[in-house]
Amino acid sequence: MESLIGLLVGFPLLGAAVLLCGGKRVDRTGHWLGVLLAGASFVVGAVLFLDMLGKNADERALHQHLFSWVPVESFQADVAFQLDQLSMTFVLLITGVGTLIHIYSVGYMEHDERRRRFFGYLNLFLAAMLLLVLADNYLLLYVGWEGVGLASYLLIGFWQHKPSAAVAAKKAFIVNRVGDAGLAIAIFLMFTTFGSFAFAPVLSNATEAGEGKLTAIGLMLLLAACGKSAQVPLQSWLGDAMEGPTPVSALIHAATMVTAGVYLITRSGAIFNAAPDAQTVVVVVGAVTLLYGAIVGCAKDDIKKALAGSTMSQIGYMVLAAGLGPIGYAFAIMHLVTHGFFKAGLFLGAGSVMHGMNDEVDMRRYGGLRKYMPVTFVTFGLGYLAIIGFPGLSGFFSKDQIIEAAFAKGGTQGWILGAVTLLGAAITAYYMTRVMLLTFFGEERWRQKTPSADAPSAEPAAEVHGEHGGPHPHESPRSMTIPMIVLAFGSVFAGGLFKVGDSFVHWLEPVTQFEHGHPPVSAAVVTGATVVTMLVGVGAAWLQYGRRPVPVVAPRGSLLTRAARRDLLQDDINHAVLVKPGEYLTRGLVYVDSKVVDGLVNGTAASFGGLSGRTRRLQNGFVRSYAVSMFGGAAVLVAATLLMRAV
Amino acid sequence: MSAVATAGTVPSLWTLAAEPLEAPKIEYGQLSPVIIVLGVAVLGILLEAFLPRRVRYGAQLVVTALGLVSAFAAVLGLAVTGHATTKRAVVGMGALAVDGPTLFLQGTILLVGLVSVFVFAERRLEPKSQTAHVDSFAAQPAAVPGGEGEREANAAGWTTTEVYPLLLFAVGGMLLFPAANDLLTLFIALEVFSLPLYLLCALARRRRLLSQESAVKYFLLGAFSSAFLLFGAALIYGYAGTFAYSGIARVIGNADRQTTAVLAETAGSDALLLIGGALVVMGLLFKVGAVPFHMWTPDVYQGAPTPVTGFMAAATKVAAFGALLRLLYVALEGLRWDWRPVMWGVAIVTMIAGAVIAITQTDVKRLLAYSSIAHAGFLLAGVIATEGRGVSSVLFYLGAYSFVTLGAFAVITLVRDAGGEATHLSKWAGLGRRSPLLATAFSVFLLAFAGIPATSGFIGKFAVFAAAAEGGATPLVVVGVIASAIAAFFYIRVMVLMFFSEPKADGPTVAVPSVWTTSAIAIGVVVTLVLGVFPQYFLDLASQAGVFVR
Amino acid sequence: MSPVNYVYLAALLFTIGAAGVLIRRNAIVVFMCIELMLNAANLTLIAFSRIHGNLDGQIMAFFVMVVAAAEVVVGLAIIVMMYRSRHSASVDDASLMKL
Amino acid sequence: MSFPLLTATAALPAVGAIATAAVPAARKRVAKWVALLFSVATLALAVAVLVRFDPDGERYQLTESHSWIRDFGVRYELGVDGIAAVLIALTALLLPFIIGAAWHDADDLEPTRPNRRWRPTQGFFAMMLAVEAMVVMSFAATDVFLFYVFFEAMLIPMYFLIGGFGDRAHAAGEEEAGKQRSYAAVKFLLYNLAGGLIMLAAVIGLFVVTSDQLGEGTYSLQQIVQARADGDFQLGTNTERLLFLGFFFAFAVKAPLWPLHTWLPNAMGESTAPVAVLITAVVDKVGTFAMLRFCLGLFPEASAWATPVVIVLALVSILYGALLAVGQRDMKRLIAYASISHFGFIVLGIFAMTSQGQSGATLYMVFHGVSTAALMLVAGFLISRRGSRLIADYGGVQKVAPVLAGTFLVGGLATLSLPGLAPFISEFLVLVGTFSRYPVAGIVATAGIILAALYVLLMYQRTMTGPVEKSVVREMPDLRPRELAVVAPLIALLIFFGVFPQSLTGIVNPAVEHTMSDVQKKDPKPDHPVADKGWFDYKPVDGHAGGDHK
Repeated sequence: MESLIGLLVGFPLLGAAVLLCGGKRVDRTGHWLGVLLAGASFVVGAVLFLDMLGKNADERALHQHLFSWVPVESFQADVAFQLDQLSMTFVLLITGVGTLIHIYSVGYMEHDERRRRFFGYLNLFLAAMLLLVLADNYLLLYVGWEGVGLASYLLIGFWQHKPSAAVAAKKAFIVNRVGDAGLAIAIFLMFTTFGSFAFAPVLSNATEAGEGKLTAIGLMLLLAACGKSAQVPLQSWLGDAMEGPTPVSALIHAATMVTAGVYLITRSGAIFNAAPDAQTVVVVVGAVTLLYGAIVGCAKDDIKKALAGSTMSQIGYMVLAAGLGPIGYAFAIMHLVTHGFFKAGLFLGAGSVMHGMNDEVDMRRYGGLRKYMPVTFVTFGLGYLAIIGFPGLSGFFSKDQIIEAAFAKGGTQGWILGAVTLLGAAITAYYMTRVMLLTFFGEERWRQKTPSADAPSAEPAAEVHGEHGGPHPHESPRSMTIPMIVLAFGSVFAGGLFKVGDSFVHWLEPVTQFEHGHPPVSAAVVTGATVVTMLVGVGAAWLQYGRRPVPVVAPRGSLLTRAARRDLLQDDINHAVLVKPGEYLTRGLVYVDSKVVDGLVNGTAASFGGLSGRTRRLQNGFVRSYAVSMFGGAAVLVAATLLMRAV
Repeated sequence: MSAVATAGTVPSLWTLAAEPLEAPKIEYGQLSPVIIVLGVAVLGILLEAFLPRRVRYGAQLVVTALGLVSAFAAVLGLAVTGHATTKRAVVGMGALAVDGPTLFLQGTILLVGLVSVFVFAERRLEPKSQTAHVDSFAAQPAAVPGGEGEREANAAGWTTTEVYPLLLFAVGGMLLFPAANDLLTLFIALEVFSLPLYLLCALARRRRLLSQESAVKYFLLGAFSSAFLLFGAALIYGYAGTFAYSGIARVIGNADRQTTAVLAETAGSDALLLIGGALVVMGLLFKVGAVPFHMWTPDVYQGAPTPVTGFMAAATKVAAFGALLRLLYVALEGLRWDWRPVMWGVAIVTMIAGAVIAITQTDVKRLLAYSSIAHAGFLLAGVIATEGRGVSSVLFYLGAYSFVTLGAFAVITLVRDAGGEATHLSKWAGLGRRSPLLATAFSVFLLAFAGIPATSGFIGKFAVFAAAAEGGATPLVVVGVIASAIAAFFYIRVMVLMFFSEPKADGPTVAVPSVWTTSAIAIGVVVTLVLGVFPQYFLDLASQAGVFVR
Repeated sequence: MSPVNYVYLAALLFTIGAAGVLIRRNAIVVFMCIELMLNAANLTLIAFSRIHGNLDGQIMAFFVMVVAAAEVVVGLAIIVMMYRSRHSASVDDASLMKL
Repeated sequence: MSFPLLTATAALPAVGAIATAAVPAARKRVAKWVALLFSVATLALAVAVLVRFDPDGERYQLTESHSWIRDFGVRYELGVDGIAAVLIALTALLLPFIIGAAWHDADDLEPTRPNRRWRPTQGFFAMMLAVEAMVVMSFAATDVFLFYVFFEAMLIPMYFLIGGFGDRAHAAGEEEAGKQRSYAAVKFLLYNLAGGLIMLAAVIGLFVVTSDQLGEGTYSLQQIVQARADGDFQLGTNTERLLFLGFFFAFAVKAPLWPLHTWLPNAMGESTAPVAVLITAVVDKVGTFAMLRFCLGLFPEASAWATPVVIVLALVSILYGALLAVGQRDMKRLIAYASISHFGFIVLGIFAMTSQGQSGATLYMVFHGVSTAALMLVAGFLISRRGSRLIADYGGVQKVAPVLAGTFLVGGLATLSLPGLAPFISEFLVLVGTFSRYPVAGIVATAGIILAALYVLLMYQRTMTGPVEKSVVREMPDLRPRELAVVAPLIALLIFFGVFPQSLTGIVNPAVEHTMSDVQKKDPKPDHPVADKGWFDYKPVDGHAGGDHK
């Protein structure tokens, strides 16, 4: 069985290699090859899963050592895989959702002349992501970690001819690099502390190291997680990443890659458990991001950016849960999985809407689409209900557990966290209802002619089609709707399935450990409060957008709204704090380099030149002055000789 | 006189006759190189007097070359028979020393002279006059520049074939110079090689005013410096009572205190010795072109006919350093602690000044003049080092340097425009594109000057600096290295001009030389590279030759 | 009179000669000053020869005279040549080459 | 006496240089093929060196030893340890690609028009091979003097390669370009020459101290190290430090280390891309290599003494180079500053004095060579299409030349050390090695990887993405087969070594252990080692060929 693990990574990697190096020869069949290999990987994953189910809980972990990778004295890095329950969960999520999105992309990217390349990048992503979750040591994880970053970079910037896409891609990579640096430093710390950075030895001996060291490692890991999972303060790239094709947003920036941070924290649970200070910081980051993303999501008119805010917020939930320690790890992962289903479904739905609306993304120009896109409406609606935590759907179960765990943290902290998560749930309900209403209900605003400027990020294609007048909404082709339907099933049932008999928690327990949290109030009260806050959010949104006509051009809005539209000024802050000073520094250094450092060198040369120019004037051509020099020289020579003797 | 004492009578012709006069013993064998060269020089004068004008060139060339070759053969013979090592001796009644340094330097000088003859003999460069090919020397030196006489002489295709005997006389003097073992011979040898050089400087065919000016300057300053040298010699004589190096060394070493009361009295005053020594050394420093006695160098190098400049730059330096070494190590060894610090100062100033002033030069010949000053500084660093390694390093350096110099000046003779040689640097722009071979050859010489590995210059510099460092003169080495770095700048500048600048439309042409200059340049390149890559044999030679007879 | 005084005189003569070289412009005069320096050296030699009681110095003096004569031959030739080209015997006029 | 493989490896390109230069001027194609053939044959020999090298054998293998210049204690001593063997292989590996990429760089200008301008194609390729020969010799020499000779001599052909052959077109006009180019060449040469001359002083100093202490001067690295181990050879603290500084200065110029780096952007910016690769990927490696072999090997205590300062300089280089790369508008200068940053990493790894740091630094030399070659050569192809080096003159290239853009991206990603590509391995090792001894330095250096992402992606974004200009479409054919043939193998290598660096670490590690024992340093121990704790499949430290664990 172990030998199959390699295939998990191998299939998509092969696909990427063939598609990217194959050239025009594979243009015609390339996308199906991509789908096939993603599917093959899923099948392998499923086989391994079934095999794993057949074993005892303690014997489920598989390990495969391929070869020694970088051996330098005590630094021993191996290429080795570890497939335990946690990895398995991710493998199924990644390959499953990944395959669906591959299928979806066949239709979505049909008219793109670079479709082959797109599938190559998607396969590359799958390979890297699988490597990330299968690695048995932090260095190999790092490879996957940056590999998914690369795939994300390539896919965000897939439409490179758009400067905004290229800039967004670069931004994503660089912000992620900050996180990566954190991961690198964490690995250095592990190496100097334990002499190893493989999961097993480090995690099983974590408690031996001092708390200071562990806190440092934990914080560095958190930094890495912040970068990859778009948590405050490294959140700024995710919104811009929506420049990528929608399937990418669904797969990478909603379902899988962005949750890698949660994986990292959960995987490193042993370290965080022994470093309470680091845990506190994790919780704070999660809580802040939760609210941050939610607030941003409320203000965006771009459907994908609204969903991106939502993603950020939901990952905030997961990070928060992971920061709670053993009482939260399992729920973090559970929410991660359910979120993977419903958020991917939502994004695919959004993509379907855009597909039918000439790539229009401004929700204020949608409205009343439910008639035109019934399948999309239904699947999107189920995803919507799941995310707001409508009782019975998967989001309800997973989110409720996190809120309970937050209360169970205990003390003031517990109350604050509980309040924050509840508030988040309310806001989630609000903005998702807003999206739903703006898109599928109300009047058909896309029929209105608007003299005002185009929506901020209309894609070029829209202009081309736009010449024929307004859009003609229509349902998407089968290849796109089927994945949406499948994901909708996941959104509806996954949570319940996991909840039944706490099966998911028990499944993960051998890896993450589990403690039952005890909230200060009974679980039923918490659940009730959750439902109530959710309903409040929905109601508020209905009052604002359901009852009244929605203006096509966004009103100016309050200060908070305007700030939220600008992502709560994240870019302005980054610009003022980092980019501008950086630019000045760079410009200054360029000046210093040419004028001071090089100037010193050139100045030395020039000063010799000047000295030379002055000295050579002594050579004035007159014999008599030459004779004077000789006479003087003789005198000096004599005097010096005598003086030497005198001294 | 013992005869007087025994006979007790007034000496008369008879008594002198009765006592057979002991003829001075002259070791003709050991002196043969000098004798051959001077003899051939005299022969050359005779040829000049009796041969018709049109055959003089050929005859002179053959005779001169033969003379130099046979003198070199004589040197070789002496060296092979052990006169450089086991049989080193003081000959000619103490006037000359035939030992390692002498033979090594004599051999070098003779080879330099021979190669110089090749360059002298070049007749392809100047436009052909009506009747004959002409060389770089004035048709009629006595004629007023631009006057009727010059025009006629030019038209007649005359040349100054006297340059060959003059060259030989100079070579003869130079052979004596490093061998001189007393101050008298030193002075005479100095004059013997200087006077012909003064004349040679004045003999350029083109730019005669400059040529004459250079002769005047060289002559006046040369005579001025030899007056100092002579006065210094007189003072040393006053101190020691003898001109012989060995005698001086003995007096300095207090060995002769008891000989005469007078001597004891004068020898008690070291001032005479110190002043005299300083003045003699100054006279030699003038010849090697050390700062501040260097000022003649650029002007004379620039004004003199380029073949002469090449000869002078190479051979004078060899001869003068030889003389300086012998003086310092044989005669003034006892004053080592007095002259060393002073020489330190001179060496440092010379290295730095030569390198720095050269940076802004715009004339190739002046540039090389300053470069030669800087090299004099490097050589002085070797002089200051101990005997043995120091001396042999200087010997090697001189051998290496002289061929580089000869080659470089030979190249300069080839770059010409309507006005003769185009020595202004701006005219060398793009030479590498027009004539890559020539530019490459010149680059080899420049790189050797700069001391880049794989050239003789590097090995020489290394030898000298290593000797200096071993002798405890580390600061000198550091200064030398810095000066080398500065000096590299202007060598590179010339290379940049040649290879990377666009050729000027009215730029000079590279004359196609005859086999003479070609072979001179080729010899220069070959020697430079061979000494750079396989130096061991020559280093062995130099180190065997590094011991003076006392 | 002590022969040492001749040495002082010679030093004086030498200095006068050197000063002449430095000061005078006419090439002939400059040359004569150099001759004066040579003669000062001669005087020194002879004085020391007397002091030491050997003949070396005197012999040297003879050589110096010969050399001086040779120098005159060469020197005058050069100076006359210069004079004919420039119609001036001033050494300051011979300053085409500089820097 | 076995076959002198190292001499052959160095001599073959030298012979190739002569053969290439000897091809008649009109047969340019022949000359190119000759050069390529020789470079490929050299690669075969270099592979033979790698194959013959036994990682677990003696420290120096394939040794050759002959007397060369006895007077200076100089021997022709060659030998490779793992580090040198790998670097020789790198040199030999890159040359065919460099030659292939430079195929048309030295063709005649405007060959069809009447004002055709001849260029010395033969010379261009001959000099490349000459550089290769000298670099191989520098890596193979275990005699300090021998090393120095080639270290210095390689400047000359490099100088002509930089100054003589620029990009075909230049925005600032041809004359201005020529000026810039010769400025760059002169700067390169003077900088390096100055460094080399200062090293010369130290080389001389080494001779003096060895002859003082060992009775006979020697430059043999093995002999000196052995003598020190036996206690026969001990340097005074100050002497050792001064000598170290002399050596280090030259290497720091060559490497180049801040603040001695300013020649590199000029040199790389003005020369053609293949020559720029030759500079940064091949020639500069000699500097860092020499730090490892000579600075640490000869002067361990002084190296330890200087470590804090060197580490700071390396850190400054990393950040400063990266920041300046961000600020560049010219893509070749950008790559040059990126290289400065990378050289900072290499020096950091060397002076961290840990196994990981030094192995990492060695691998870094190799991988940086390959990655920069890939990036720079593609940049060169790009520039050759448009005739501009300015980033702002491009845009949207990705659309019309996807393969070019793709290879450019891979080169860029290698430059920013993306995991999976070779440079990641080395950079990570350097950082880990540094961190384990100097945590703060490790963290500061890690900031460099963020900046690397910034400058690489910024350049990619500005040149390759965005809307397509009409003029770009016309001028931008995608990579031609020759160009692809040059780049593709490099990319394959980057991927291969990213996955199987073990193929090199096995060779390099033992050599690093020797160096570590030279400097008498041991890796810092982890605070809570888990090595002996055991877990179900944790491997003990010693083995590096682990099997399949269940």
